[in-house]
Amino acid sequence: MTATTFGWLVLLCPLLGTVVIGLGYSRLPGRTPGWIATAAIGLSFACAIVMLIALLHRGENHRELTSSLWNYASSVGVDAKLQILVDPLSVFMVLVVSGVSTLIHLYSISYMTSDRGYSRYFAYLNFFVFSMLLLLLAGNFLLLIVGWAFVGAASYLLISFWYRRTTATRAGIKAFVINVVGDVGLVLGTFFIFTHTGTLDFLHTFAAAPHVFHRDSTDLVVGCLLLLVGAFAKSAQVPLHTWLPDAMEGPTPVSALIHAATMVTAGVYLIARMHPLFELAPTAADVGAVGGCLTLLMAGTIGLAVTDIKRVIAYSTMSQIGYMIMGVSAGAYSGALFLLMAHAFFKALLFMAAGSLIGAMAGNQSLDRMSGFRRALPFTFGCFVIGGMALSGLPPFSGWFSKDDILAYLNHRGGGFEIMGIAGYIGAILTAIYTFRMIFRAFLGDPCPEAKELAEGHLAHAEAPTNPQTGEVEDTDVGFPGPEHHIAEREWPMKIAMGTLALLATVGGFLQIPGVDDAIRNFLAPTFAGSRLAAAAPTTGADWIGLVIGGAIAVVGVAVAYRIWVLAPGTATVIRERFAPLYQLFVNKWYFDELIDFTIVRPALWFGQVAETVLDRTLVGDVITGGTVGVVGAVSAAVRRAQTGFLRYYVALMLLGISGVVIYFLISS
Amino acid sequence: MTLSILIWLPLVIALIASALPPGLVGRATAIASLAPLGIAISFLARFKLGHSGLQFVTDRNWISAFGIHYKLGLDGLNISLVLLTTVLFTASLVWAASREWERPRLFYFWLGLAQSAVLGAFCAQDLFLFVAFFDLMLIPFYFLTGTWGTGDRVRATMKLVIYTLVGSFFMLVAAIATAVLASNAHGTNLTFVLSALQHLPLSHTSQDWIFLCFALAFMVKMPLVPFHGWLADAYRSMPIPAVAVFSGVLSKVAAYGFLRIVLPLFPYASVHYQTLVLVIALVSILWATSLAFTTTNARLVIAYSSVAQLGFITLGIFSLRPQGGQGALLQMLNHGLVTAPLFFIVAALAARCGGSEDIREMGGLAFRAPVLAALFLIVALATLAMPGSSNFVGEFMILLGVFKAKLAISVIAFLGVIGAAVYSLRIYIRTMHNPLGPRVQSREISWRDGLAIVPLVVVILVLAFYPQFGLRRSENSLKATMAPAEVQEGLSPAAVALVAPVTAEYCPSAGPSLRGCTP
Amino acid sequence: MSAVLFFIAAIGAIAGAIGVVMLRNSFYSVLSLVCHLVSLAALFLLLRAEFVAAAQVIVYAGAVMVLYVFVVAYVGGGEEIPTRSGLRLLGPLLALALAVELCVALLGTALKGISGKGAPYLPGFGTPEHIGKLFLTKYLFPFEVASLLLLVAAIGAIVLARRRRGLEPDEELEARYHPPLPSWVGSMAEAGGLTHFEETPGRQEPPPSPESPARPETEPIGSQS
Amino acid sequence: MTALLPLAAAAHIKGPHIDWASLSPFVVLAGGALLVLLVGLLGSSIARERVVPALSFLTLAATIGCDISRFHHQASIISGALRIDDLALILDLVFAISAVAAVILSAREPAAARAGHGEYHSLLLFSVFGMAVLVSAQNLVTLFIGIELLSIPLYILCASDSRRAASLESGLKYLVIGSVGSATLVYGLALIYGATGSTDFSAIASAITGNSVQAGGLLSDPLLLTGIALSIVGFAFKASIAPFHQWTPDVYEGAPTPITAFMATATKAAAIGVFLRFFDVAVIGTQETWAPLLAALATITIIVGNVGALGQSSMKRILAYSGVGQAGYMLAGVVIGTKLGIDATVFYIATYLPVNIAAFAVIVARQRQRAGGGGEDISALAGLGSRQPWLAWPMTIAMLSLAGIPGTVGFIGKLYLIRALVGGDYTWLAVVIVIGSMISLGYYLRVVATMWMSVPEGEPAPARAAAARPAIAGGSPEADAADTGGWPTPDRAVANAEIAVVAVLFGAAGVLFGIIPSPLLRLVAHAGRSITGIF
Amino acid sequence: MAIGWYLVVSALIFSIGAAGVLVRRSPLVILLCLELMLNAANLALVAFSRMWGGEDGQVFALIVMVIAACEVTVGLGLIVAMHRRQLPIDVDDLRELQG
Repeated sequence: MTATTFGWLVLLCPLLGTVVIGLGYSRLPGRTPGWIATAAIGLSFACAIVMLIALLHRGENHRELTSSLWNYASSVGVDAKLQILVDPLSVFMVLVVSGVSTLIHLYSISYMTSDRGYSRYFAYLNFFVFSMLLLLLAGNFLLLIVGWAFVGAASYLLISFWYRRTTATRAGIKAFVINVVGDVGLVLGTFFIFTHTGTLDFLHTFAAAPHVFHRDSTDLVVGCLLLLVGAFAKSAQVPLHTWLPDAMEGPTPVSALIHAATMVTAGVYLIARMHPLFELAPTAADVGAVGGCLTLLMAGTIGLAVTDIKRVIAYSTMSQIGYMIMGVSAGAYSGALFLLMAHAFFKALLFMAAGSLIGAMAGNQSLDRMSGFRRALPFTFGCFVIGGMALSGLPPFSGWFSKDDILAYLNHRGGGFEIMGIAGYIGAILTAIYTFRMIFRAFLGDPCPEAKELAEGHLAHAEAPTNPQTGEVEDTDVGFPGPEHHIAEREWPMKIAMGTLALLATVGGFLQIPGVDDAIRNFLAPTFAGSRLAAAAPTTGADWIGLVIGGAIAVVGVAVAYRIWVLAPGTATVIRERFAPLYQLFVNKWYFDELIDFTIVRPALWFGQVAETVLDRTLVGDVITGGTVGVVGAVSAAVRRAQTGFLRYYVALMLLGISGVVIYFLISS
Repeated sequence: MTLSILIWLPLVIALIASALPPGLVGRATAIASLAPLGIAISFLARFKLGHSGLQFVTDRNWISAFGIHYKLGLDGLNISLVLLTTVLFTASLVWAASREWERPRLFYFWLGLAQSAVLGAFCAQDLFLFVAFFDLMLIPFYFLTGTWGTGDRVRATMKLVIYTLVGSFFMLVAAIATAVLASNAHGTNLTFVLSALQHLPLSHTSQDWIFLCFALAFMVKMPLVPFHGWLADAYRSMPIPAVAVFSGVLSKVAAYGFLRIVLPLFPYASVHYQTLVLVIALVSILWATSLAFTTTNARLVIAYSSVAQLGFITLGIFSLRPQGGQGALLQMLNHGLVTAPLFFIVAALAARCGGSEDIREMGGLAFRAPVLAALFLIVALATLAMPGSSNFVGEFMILLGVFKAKLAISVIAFLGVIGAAVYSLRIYIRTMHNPLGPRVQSREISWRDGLAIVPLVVVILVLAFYPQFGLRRSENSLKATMAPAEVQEGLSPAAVALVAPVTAEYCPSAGPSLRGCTP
Repeated sequence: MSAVLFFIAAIGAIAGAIGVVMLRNSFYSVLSLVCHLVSLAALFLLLRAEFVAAAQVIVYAGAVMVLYVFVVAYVGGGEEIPTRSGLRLLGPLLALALAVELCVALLGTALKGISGKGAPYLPGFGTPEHIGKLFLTKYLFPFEVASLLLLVAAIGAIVLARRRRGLEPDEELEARYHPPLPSWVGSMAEAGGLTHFEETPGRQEPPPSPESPARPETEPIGSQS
Repeated sequence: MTALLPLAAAAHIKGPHIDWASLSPFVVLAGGALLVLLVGLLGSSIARERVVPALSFLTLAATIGCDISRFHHQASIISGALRIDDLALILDLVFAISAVAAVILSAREPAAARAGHGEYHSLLLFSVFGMAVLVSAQNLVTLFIGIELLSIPLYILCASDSRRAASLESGLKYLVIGSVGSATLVYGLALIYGATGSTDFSAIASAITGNSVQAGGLLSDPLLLTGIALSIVGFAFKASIAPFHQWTPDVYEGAPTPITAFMATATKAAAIGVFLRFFDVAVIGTQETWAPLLAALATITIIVGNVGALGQSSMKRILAYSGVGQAGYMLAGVVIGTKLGIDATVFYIATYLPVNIAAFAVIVARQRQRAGGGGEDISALAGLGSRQPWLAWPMTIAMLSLAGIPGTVGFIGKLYLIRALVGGDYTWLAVVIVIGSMISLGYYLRVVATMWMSVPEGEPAPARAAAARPAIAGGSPEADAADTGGWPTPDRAVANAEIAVVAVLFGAAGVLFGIIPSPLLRLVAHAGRSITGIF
Repeated sequence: MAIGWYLVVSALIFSIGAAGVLVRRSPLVILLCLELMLNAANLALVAFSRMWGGEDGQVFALIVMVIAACEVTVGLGLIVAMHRRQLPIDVDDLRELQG
């Protein structure tokens, strides 16, 4: 059994889980689907570990393995096989994804208990994990795109999981369509590369690229930019980010899994995977870095303004992924992937905690209505604080090690990248502020009614389930979600999942302490062996300087948040009024939705209507069809009108004909 | 087991079944239709890979005065389409058999004739035979729509037939002109056999106008914008089994015609008009896509999506690149497989909301019908060419071909890919999801409907794992069929070898003479 | 001499023809045609077609015209009201155009014979003997067929014009469905609206139904005749 | 005519040699016609109503037999008056078959009883005789007398249902316009005679091509060309070529339906046949001049005919206009002036025959069933598909064949025509044909739609029909049939058996030859060969 | 006189006959006008016969005469039949068949 065999097993487990749950949807009792799903992912994780071990047994230069089952589409020059690529990068990602997924599945077992679509939920969730793993293990562009789109579809399904909610379905279609835009970018980018390399296989492509492409050759740059479109769409980077906040319509564990820990990091993975191409096309890489940089700043500012707790975390996700994209585009591969892992831990944790909180709030997600849950939800509070500290980059949590690794790299690389480094530090302040804004507003202060109720020992449940976005009462007969909500304090699976993640978020950073272990960098080294940029890592000293600065900035940020929301609770209002235009800009998410609506959605709909009314009905229906019919009809009427029944008219026409015919012959004589 | 048996068996079955009592005809026909399906599979099993030529050839003189042969044969281009035809007809018959039809004997007779004609059109290796089958297959649909249709059926069916026959009649002239001019120019006997005609290239002027006639016929049949005037009415009116095969198979005959006839016989014109056809296809894609996301009739969404898909298929063919061609072939198979179940599903949806096909009146159907919802979801995702579906592989290769030929068109065509996502999900969400519609009664799919839909969905899923199925047999044939055009374009030196026997020398002009126009 | 005769005959023929067309009374038209035919016979004679001329006078001006006169008398062709339509103008115009075209064709030919007086006269040209010979040799078949044609015409005349008792119930039916109009129809009383004539079926349209019972009657009646 | 022969011998005039074998179809026809006429005079109703049709049938069958026996025996008989060749014989077959159908359809035709069975049938046979003469004619005189012998019986037959005013009206219209046509034709023939000095086709042809005195001078002589122009008009009128077609719808509608069927098929075939004879033999030399004109006429005809049929409600009128359009197609075959063109034209005529007869048979059947009138209306066909499939199918096949749908003989006919046109460098005319076919779909398919896709209007309210029935209409099965909306009671359906048989047989032929056209093709291939001097 | 003169006369008669068919309403007179047209043809035939010196034209003219007689007979028969049916003897009133 080689590493690749386990690679296939990694894929097979969640797929089987999907099929079993999908087919047995009506027969599996109680929580069984949840357990099956969790077990499937757990097995997958176990296989991933075995795969890791198997890979580590091989020499450093022999850690890129491929395996193919059959020809997927190979004909007339297209050479797509059903092929996986097992190398340190993919194994690393698989481990993170399957690991975090297992925990989130575990969490979901409880969290979704009372939901009517329990089986469906786990089928989707397993399918998502399968897709994500396929994306990660894909050995060629075609399978990558398949996985890429599958996660998009799974994401869509889970976002609109409560499909009776129009907000949910709208968010779902939005996410899906933007993801399709990303897919299209990816496909087109693939075309640009394929036409030169003539192969879809990753390893062959990377091997051929230096020979067929000049540095910064136009086609390659365009191709890489299009790949970036894919990456940006999936990772919710500006300007293709608008779907992510809306995606919070889905159940909270889904947000934790897909929109925090795994799927959204696919863009990072993609750039890391394609690094041989991006290094040949530095222009494209720079664009990626700038995009990530912009996103992290913009998302940070919005995170300051919005009040929906899940959306705050969502914007924070965007911002964190901005760091990763920036890092991975600039060449800080190990740093970015390290952040990716750490982010998966702490952001999943934050979402889970938020889920618990929302459960306590009976589905309400607004920060404005939450306060004082510190005593009512002690475990959740603890987890949230750990996650928040990790997110803010407070030492010694995982976020600190990882984020500041990237920033240190940027500062070290120079050549304009320092600016991004500085922007990163600004972002770090914002992160700390909005993170602790959440913590302070939700957990400190006077307990809100729900918190009081919980403190008295029972969980608040809304009388009628409502849509948290619109407040509409939902059909209880078919009510999605169920009337109940579940909190970590009462459900041991949730507790285990959150506890594990809290632990990982705390200690995950120790995997790569500069100058101490550097485990991740070393492990990934074979993948980035040929990379010029990876080799140009900063020294240990420079790393530590960066870490210190970053830690300090995080502390400052937390202090600012404490000043605003705890020490002087009115400050926020004052600031809001003083910078009203800016606040409006932030709270309206920089008007991106409106912009897209105005530039794309409306014209498309308008064109659709024009196509139907003006073009189709008028042009094709009336002018072409109707015109022909009209002309024929008119001639027909004329012929029939000539048929008067008057004998003498017939003779007259005949004579006219005779004259005509004779004239013709006379002329031709 | 010759191809003749395969082709005529459905008609024979229908005729025999009409001797049964009316109540049994449907079920008998449906069960018996497994026989053609089985025969088609047996051909598939016996098909030799790596052959670019015809297999299982039946060649007989039909009308010797004109050199018209009754020549049938399978190669990579049509084998999967033949299989598709039998599959879809069986599914449609199964679907139909669970329902009561007025005058059932006649109903199944027309369906049987339709199947025979479509199979004939796919297998025909003689230009005239193809034209004959091509026109013939319309007639059953004329009756099916007019007699068993809904709404303003007679008007719709007249529109359908007249529109399509307009194209077909031009094609008839063009086909005869092809044979006559070819034999005149080369001093050979008149022949309509495709393989023979391929060695008798026409002059450029002749190719130009003949190409346009053929293109018109095929584009009307597909249809492409702006030749789609018949589409909306016809699709709305046709009975479901008819519309399923019509959109699933008949439109493919047209696309297949491009590959089988136009590209090999008129390579010069194919290259000459490449951009024109590509633009028409592109406009179709965009136009149909935008219509599909504004129209509120569920059937029309599918209808317009078909137009867009056929636009893609045309794009692939007229990329004049093997990738595009292979993609187009695969996509024909895929589109047939998704569009038929979609129509069945629409029928099921309509049955659940008081007979209305308006998606504004639907919504929330998924609640008590998870299986129906799941089937619909799979099919909808396949329709939008979700990567991972075989449709995606088809679209991928099509766009790759176009990309190589005309980059800009390929890039714009991607808008259609995005649009497909919008309209497919729109119809899925508006029917299955969202709050419950006013007259909606959510019910699980009946096992009878399931009998027709589930096998098709299974095939879709299998193909998703193994799209190579649709590619491996066709590669050599497709290269051969594309080769003349590629040579014409001066593209591939390898292709020259494939068309070596064809003399590319100048032949005397024989365009449509204007003799007799002036005194 | 022949020129004078020609002009007289030609003017006679043309005048006769114009008379046929212009005279309102059909009876006068017939007479005018007779005049035309006789003039034409003269022209035939000038063209040395003796037999044709004779046949023209005997058969045409004699027999056929008598038939005409009988029919005119039977049908009672009185004054004809001139047409109101544009054909009154268009007809002559078209005819004029036709005449001009024909003249152009006849006179524009390169054939020398047209301007000549004809082929040299051979003895016996146009005599019954020559004509008869042709009829029995070269034109034997048309000659025989002409006899069939005359037979056909005779059958036709019988079929169309005969009255078979019982076979034409129409007139009785007609009478049943169109009873004689009341005496006041067309009177001043009617004009003054003094009578209620709605009850009387109009003469305009015979109802379609009387045709249906008429058909089966043919069989029994046919056997009686 | 045999009686005259001794007389000729007595005058020491050597009569022409007569090839009796070749003349046999004519002899049979003429003899049969006379016999029928005589038998018709007998008193017994059985003789008139049973024997006369049977004799007519036998005569036609014998004619067909004679025709077939003379195949491949080309002969020019009776001093070159007639030419019996394969072209003529094939056309004779068409006439005879059409007449057979007309005889069968006339079996219960009131017009036949009204005109007298003997007269009616003998006129029909004389008309066939005239047609045979016409397409065999080798000189102008024969040609003219043939065309008259064809026409005059038809004038009478059209008017024979003298009970109906429409029948008389149609007879008169046909007669007047026909006579104008004849006069024009004879004037044209006179001019041709004047220009060439001969009445024989072969002599005319050689005079034109310059073997004679006027070497080369005649080709563009106005006299000759005007003669040709006037003859074209005369023939065109017979073939209902626009703008000389206007009599067609009116006469077709007014005439008794079996006669309409006969006219629609046989007369058209004869007229097109004489086109072939005259233009491809006598004046082939001037093809450069007349072909474009005929092409233009064909175009006009195709458009006018097909367009005119669109808004009609009477089936007979629809078929009349359709016949105009079809005549245009046939004329297109004449235009080409090659052997292929002749073959194609003859083939088209042969394909046109069965389906048109089938269609008319169905109309006759409906007229019989709807004794109350309106049987020829298109609405009378509503619901036919479910009520009387044995009538609906032939009509469907006929319509599809006329429209040129594959699987029917009309499709092969179109194929042949287009093939000949393309081969003869008249591709644009082929396109016109195709455009005409497209327009024609508008009404052919409407007929089919009416039969299969609509419900008869009077369906739910038989009581109303009964109330409206006039008192005198009682007691006859016809009236009862009228009560039930014109749908047959069982015995009525049986009574129409012979019509249904005709419809089904001819409809089946329409499909059979559409699938296996080769025998028919081989047959017509001889037609073109019989005209020498062209390619 | 030159043959041409005869031909001109014949052309005039033909045209007059044609005009008569157009302007007259009585079928009887229309029949007369048809006679005129046929007679014009006869005149032309006889003139040509004279021109060429062969009797074919005269024979043709005789045949035409026969035909003219036949047409007249049938035409008159029709008129009589119409009169019997009490139909108007006026071609402008014969408009049941139209369209």
